[in-house]
Amino acid sequence: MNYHWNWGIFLEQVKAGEETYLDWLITGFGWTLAVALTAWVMALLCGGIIGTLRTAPQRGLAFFATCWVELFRNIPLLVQMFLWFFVVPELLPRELSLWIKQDMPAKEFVTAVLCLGLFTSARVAEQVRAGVQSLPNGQRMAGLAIGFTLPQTYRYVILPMAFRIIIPPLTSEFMNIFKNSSVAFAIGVLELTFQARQMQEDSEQGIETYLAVTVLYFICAFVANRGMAFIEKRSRVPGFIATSK
Amino acid sequence: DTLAKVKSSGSITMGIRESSYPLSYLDDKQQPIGYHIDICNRIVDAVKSKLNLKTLKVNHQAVTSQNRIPLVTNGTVDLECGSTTNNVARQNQVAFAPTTFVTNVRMAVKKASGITSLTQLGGKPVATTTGTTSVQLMRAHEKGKGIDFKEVYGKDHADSFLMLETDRAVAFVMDDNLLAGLIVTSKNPADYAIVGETLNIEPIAIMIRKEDPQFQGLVNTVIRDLAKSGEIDKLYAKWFMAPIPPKGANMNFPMSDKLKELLKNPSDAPAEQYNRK
Amino acid sequence: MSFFAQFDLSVIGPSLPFIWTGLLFTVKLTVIAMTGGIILGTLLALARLSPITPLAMAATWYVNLMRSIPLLMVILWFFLIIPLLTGKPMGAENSAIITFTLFEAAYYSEIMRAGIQSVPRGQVWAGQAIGMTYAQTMGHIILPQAFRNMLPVLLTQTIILFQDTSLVYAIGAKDLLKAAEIAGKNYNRPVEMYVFVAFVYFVICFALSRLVKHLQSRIAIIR
Amino acid sequence: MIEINNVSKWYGQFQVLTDCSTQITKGDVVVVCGPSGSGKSTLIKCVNGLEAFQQGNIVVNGTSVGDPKTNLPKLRSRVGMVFQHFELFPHMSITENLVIGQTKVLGRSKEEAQERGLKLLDRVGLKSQADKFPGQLSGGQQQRVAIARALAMDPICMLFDEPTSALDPEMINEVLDVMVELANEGMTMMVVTHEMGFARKVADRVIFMDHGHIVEDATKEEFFGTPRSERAQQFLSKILSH
Amino acid sequence: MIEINNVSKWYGQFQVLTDCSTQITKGDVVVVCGPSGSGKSTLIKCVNGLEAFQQGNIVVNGTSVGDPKTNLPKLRSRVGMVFQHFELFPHMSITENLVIGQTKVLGRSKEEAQERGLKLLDRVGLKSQADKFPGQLSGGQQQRVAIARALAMDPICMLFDEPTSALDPEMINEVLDVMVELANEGMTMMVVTHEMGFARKVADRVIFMDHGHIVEDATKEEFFGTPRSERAQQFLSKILSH
Ligand SMILES: Nc1ncnc2c1ncn2[C@@H]1O[C@H](COP(=O)(O)OP(=O)(O)OP(=O)(O)O)[C@@H](O)[C@H]1O
Ligand SMILES: Nc1ncnc2c1ncn2[C@@H]1O[C@H](COP(=O)(O)OP(=O)(O)OP(=O)(O)O)[C@@H](O)[C@H]1O
Ligand SMILES: [Mg+2]
Ligand SMILES: [Mg+2]
Repeated sequence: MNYHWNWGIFLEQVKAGEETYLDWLITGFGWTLAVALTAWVMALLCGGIIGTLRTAPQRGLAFFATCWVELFRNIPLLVQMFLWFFVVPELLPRELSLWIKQDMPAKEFVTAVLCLGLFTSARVAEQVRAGVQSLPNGQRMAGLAIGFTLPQTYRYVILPMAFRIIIPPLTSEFMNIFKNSSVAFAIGVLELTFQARQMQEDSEQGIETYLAVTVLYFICAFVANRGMAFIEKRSRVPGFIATSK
Repeated sequence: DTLAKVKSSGSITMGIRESSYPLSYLDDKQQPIGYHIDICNRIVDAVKSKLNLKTLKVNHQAVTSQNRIPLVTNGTVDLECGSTTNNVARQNQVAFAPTTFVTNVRMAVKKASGITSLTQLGGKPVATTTGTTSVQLMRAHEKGKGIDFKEVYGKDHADSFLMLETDRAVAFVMDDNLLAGLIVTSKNPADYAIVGETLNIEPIAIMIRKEDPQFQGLVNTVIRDLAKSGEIDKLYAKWFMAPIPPKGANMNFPMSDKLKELLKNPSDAPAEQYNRK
Repeated sequence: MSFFAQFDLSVIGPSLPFIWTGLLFTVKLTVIAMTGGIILGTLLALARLSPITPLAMAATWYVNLMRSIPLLMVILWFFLIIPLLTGKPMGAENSAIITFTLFEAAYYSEIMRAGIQSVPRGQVWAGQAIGMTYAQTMGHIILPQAFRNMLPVLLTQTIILFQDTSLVYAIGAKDLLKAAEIAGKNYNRPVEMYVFVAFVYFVICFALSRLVKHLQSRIAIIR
Repeated sequence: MIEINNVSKWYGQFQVLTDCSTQITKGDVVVVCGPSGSGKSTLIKCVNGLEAFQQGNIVVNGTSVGDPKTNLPKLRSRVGMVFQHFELFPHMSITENLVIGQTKVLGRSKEEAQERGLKLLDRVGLKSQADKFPGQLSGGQQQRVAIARALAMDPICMLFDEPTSALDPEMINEVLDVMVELANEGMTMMVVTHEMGFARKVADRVIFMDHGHIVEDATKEEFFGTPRSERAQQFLSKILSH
Repeated sequence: MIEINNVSKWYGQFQVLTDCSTQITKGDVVVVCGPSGSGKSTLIKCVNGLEAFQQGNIVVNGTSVGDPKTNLPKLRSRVGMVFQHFELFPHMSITENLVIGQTKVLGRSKEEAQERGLKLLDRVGLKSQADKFPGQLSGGQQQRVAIARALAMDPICMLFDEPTSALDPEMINEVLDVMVELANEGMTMMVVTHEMGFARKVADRVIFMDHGHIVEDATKEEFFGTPRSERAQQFLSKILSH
């Protein structure tokens, strides 16, 4: 219809500054990668531990892990982001709270990573648990029977297989974390969605902006997918046929 | 064109903002109300009589600052009654009714901080809302040159104000009418003040599709008549100088000289013309 | 601390009707998108598993594409671009319903595909061996089992869908979160509203996830 | 009744069946044995078209299985098949398992199908279990239900693919007993099994397969007396010792 | 070597083991048999503490298994165990499977462990498979590796839980042969199995279990000669016919 197309917009200068819109998008892409990847590392670590604890024989630990999962997966990410940013610091002692709010380096980034990491950790934990439980009980028995302690059994026998089994769902989660990182704009991280809003506001070329951003997100998800496929291939156990035929 | 479309469909779609206090927002019953909504209703009435329609169905489509322009261009929204700044870039995509409100970009601070000017903000966190260009305006202002602002972004005005409230920022740079609205509804209105240099003057106007002379003409006439008859002053007083829903707060925001002057001779000149140095 | 001393819950009361309609829309959107998504997703899964290569390829592409783009972008695209192409504007709510159905179908299809594959191959043979056609075998033997095997996962995905509906704020449809946010803004009480809405989401999602657990033990096929 | 003529089959590059030929006349009981992976299951599944084959032809009761024009579902409904892992439909009760094929495929009324199902259930000694679900029965019981399900379709012949090899040793006999009875009643049967006791008791012929070839196809007496191939001798010795 | 005194065990309300007692002296080979679900696996898992029991006590080589102060991992490292489904670690090569317990539990050096592992692999006839992964071996081969893995820990006794019941008939013997050899060398063994041929060949005693009770505990001659309980007679007849 009567939309005014302008594909050259990316190379134009922003209204009040030296840089071009392309520079904005590149900065945004950088922050998106930083948030997503850092949060992913955190999610894997926490999720691995919490998921393992959910299968632990100690009731107390398992209960703690269950609470963790239920808390972080039952509230929308956007709302959690807000709670971490605005509500949690107010619960802390005044000095610490002020430090976090004013002087902590990269405070939006840290909050976003913390929030996204914990949110994703709950999902990763569920998958780790499913992976552990999908292994025949005999594997645990066999580990214990040759004299491993329970932690050793997890370390050498159960987790290496569990993680291999859950690579496909982990792949989805890894792709998701790039997409979910877009919520970080809500607390002012200068990531891709943030820059897109900024650019569309500044340039009034919304469709070009969103198209570019969509393509960038697609690239993230695609690369994440290929990367995980590579890992899956590398870690494939010869002769082992996954549960599904 | 719009009038033909309205005639054939028997309905017109108004774009509304849900929290552009007090220009366009929702009351407790989710009905859009506000200064611009009232003006738009007049326009709708005029459309109705012009087209000789007995009934005209009015749809309300909530819009955001991201989607309002695409929604107007793609035909979803016929009449955007929000709080859109009229500027040159936007005029590439859409057309504007004559300016009905003028806002000044200034900053809100906590009185206790003692801040009164841009020059005191060096090294301090300054809140602004994502998608707005306040920071660029600060940098561009002569007093802002060379000062190192640490900008922090809220995703909307309520969030940005919350940053000021929770001491994440010492100042919040925004349209003064919005600041005034946020302050009167805050928990301790007396704690805050709007201070400092005017960074930009922005004409706010109702938005319509481009290259639609008939509809544009009708809209222009309605607003000119409102201005001439002085009715627009009554509308202004109703929303800016008296208690308004939902909480009955009074903005106490007198009409600026700029707007008074402008209403004498309504025009759709973009922001750039007001801020020429 | 003064922050919470001033916690002003009185704003929640007058906003409740508002939030309630938001919740209703969220639920409506979730239910429609779930139903449509599962039906369409099952068809997609069958297409992906079918021996007709072009059909399988098309389904695979669709699923992978949908899963690679942030939902937020898909919502915007459907809302902004489609009217631009067709020339016919679409309301925010209809647009949300269509988008979510088409988007979630990609996710549900992956679940149903896993479900179909989780049924032992022998079940297909057994169905065919008593003379059932392909359609009969699918309809009476495989899909009922796949569906039951995957019911917990389907419901978990629905909980995610329920939370994801909050993204319709981007096109101005009023769901639970958006309604609470508007109320919060009009009263300038965002913190109270966010805490309240977090609580509402938690209660609903937690209750649903308990239900999933319960169903899992009730409906599971005895093997 | 069943004619298998020069059947060959490949999975991609890998040849599973090479030029297999044999014939089973009405009323015959033929036991197929051979080492794991030799193609026994594949061959038997070719007979009712559950697996496609690339060369040769199979004719069951005058109908060519490989012919694209053949109505395979119809053919299969007349050929009973029993699987190693029973493959009862776990989401249906025992009765429903017996009824569904009769109503959906043969078009019998529900009452008729139920009556016939219960009769067969009684015959395999499981009348009391009619309302249970497969998962609630022992392996031996499930397999007997599976046989009843196949019989409910009034098959003209029966195929068995290692019907006892997933069973606890104690339960093998309850299934073999049903099969022996069936054989004695004159049912045409093709049975893949390692139970040589069963073969000795009721088989008319024994087929020995290895690497996709039919290596030996002999009467029971010949086979257990003087198997010709070395591979078959070796196999028998392994199976029968201990 | 192994003393089981009045052991009882419950899963919730359900009693799996009732007052089980027996003793195995050094060098003895004891075969445990009985119908499915009778508690054989549970009993043998109690011996090295893989299952906890609520009453009675078990003493292995002077150490009480049920005592909370007992270092169970240490005890288990001296008791070899072989499972029905092999339970090799699928993500490790055969060599790694043999090495990991020796290095991580016994603290041997990698070279020493590898040498010992290869020696045992040779002994079970699989030296050439050292670098493959479990999934690439046949069932019989996997089970032989599992035996080698247990032996690598220099166990003082070995527990077997139906080591041949998941195997193709052809492969049963290759595993039993290894076990017979082990028995002949004087290893103390407790073996749950239905292979009566094996029992006849090497068992010193046979224990028959039913419904969680030890119904029969007799020398091989007594057991096969005149089993006292009716249940055991019935069981034997079922297993041995056909
Ligand atoms: N879908 C398939 N794709 C590729 N190869 C297959 C497939 N199904 C079976 N095979 C291979 O075909 C060969 C014959 O398989 P088949 O199941 O007929 O053997 P079998 O004689 O029944 O053995 P068993 O006693 O183990 O059941 C085997 O080597 C097997 O690995
Ligand atoms: N984790 C468990 N929870 C509840 N009941 C169990 C559990 N494990 C086993 N049982 C029950 O305990 C009983 C004995 O089981 P066990 O595995 O020891 O039998 P078994 O003699 O080894 O049988 P099989 O020959 O089938 O291996 C069975 O009835 C079984 O159902
Ligand atoms: Mg087979
Ligand atoms: Mg057992």
